[in-house]
Amino acid sequence: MIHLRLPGTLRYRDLAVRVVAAACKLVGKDGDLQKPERAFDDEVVSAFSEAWNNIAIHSYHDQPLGEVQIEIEPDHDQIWIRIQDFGASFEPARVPAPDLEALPESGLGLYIMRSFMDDVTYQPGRPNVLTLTKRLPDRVRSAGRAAGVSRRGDRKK
Amino acid sequence: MIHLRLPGTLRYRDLAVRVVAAACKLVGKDGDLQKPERAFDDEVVSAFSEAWNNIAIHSYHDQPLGEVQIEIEPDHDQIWIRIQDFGASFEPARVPAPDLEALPESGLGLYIMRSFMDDVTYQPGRPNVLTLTKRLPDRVRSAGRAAGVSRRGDRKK
Amino acid sequence: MTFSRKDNGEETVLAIEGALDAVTAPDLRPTLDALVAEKRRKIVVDLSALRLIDSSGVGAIVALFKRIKAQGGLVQVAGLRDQPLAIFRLLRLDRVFTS
Amino acid sequence: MTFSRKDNGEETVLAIEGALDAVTAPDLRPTLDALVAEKRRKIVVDLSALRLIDSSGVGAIVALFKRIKAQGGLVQVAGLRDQPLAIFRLLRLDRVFTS
Ligand SMILES: Nc1ncnc2c1ncn2[C@@H]1O[C@H](COP(=O)(O)OP(=O)(O)O)[C@@H](O)[C@H]1O
Ligand SMILES: Nc1ncnc2c1ncn2[C@@H]1O[C@H](COP(=O)(O)OP(=O)(O)O)[C@@H](O)[C@H]1O
Repeated sequence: MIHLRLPGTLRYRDLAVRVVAAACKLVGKDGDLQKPERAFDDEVVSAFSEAWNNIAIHSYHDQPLGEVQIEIEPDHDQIWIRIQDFGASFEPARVPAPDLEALPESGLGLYIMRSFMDDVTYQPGRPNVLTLTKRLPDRVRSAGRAAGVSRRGDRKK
Repeated sequence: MIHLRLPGTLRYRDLAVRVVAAACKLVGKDGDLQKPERAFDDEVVSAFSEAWNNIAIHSYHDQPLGEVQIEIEPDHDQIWIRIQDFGASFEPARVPAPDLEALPESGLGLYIMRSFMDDVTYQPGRPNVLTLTKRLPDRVRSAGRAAGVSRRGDRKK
Repeated sequence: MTFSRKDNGEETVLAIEGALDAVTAPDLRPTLDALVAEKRRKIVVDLSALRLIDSSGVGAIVALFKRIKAQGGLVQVAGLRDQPLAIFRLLRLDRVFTS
Repeated sequence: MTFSRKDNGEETVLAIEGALDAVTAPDLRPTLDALVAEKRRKIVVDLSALRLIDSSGVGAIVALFKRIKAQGGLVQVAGLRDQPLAIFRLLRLDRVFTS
């Protein structure tokens, strides 16, 4: 498990996104997905970016010193991310799905999260708790098993 | 302040190094050092890599599930990193400086840390506490002030 | 994020590199406003060196598209790949911007 | 880390990309052992695409240097830049490997 705690501002966005991108590389049997499995990483990074933006822009809008706590569990067949903030809450069920035909310029964040992750949950409160889960596609899981390669770095663990 | 907690194994080395590299980019007035100030980042990353290796290889040699706690404070004129582990301790004062003329193949880690950082402290115990501090060169500090540019992302903080 | 604008007759190529996101998209705004003010006829947004985009970055490009189109002009996106391609496909923008 | 070996007569070019560190250096070992076993006369280690090296990576290259030299051969390093260059300079290896 990876634990990360840092200020919930846009200034720290790049750092947080890089942690998630590095954690994605630890997912799977071989721990080093090749293209086209890069799509998995791209989709997780996309979803997480939107979650971070929402916290920095909406949740901590008027509380610039708020912290964000992140837990990441990169597993052999999925990644699980929990993001907790202590700012404003909202009701995701009340956010309408975007009308893509109308070429919206905003209101796309939750749609990106829900589309790219297998599971998105949000529990308002103190803290607000958002979880993002994504499983590896079956084809990748079995490829990893068949190759029987070890995780990067396991050797000297 | 950035807080990171994760397993102290070589498997997590890349992730931890990426966090430190991203934190280096937050150091300084403009938060985005240009070359040749990249040298600052390279030296901090080099020192941290050696610290991580030593914990994974020596400190947690026979305790593969040990955790490492890292705090990073990227400041306007320096970076400060504290690394805590719960494994075996050692006495840095007893580690001899390497004889570079003899082209040693190991025993270079502490030398790299001490050479590239302004300050290295180690307190053995439970946990063992290693701190690494590096200040920006004066010339970079004043360049940042003169330009008066804002930190990346401050705008929407 | 860095970007470059190159005009060639009626056409402008706007190349964007790095990450276009909530942090960096505002830096692009003055350039986008200028393109609209100058009523450019055709703009090719070259994203071949773009590493990452988020919904704020997409919003900036969609807004440019709409404003230029309202003036009778055309905005195309070229060079989409990796994470930006995944986002444009999801939002069904890949066809809007490449036809 | 990825690497490639190319032989051209008496000379071998070993190009190493990515990160050469405590995690990846062991993957290079069989190739280094083979170069020694084959008593190669001249080896150029091309590090122009190397992003990161640590003391374990340096150790692997120094060990190769010593073993090849003991057999009367030569190991040179080419393309050093950025973080790897900083490490080689600190350890005063830049001159050992480029002369
Ligand atoms: N973490 C959050 N805290 C408070 N409000 C939020 C949060 N995330 C989303 N919202 C609300 O939900 C709306 C829709 O969010 P989203 O789909 O991400 O699009 P956008 O952020 O572009 O508006 C936001 O405008 C905001 O009102
Ligand atoms: N974190 C640590 N825990 C326990 N022992 C350590 C630690 N770091 C260094 N040492 C001891 O100090 C010695 C010198 O360390 P270093 O200079 O990093 O070179 P190397 O790791 O290549 O031996 C190590 O061989 C080890 O015995």
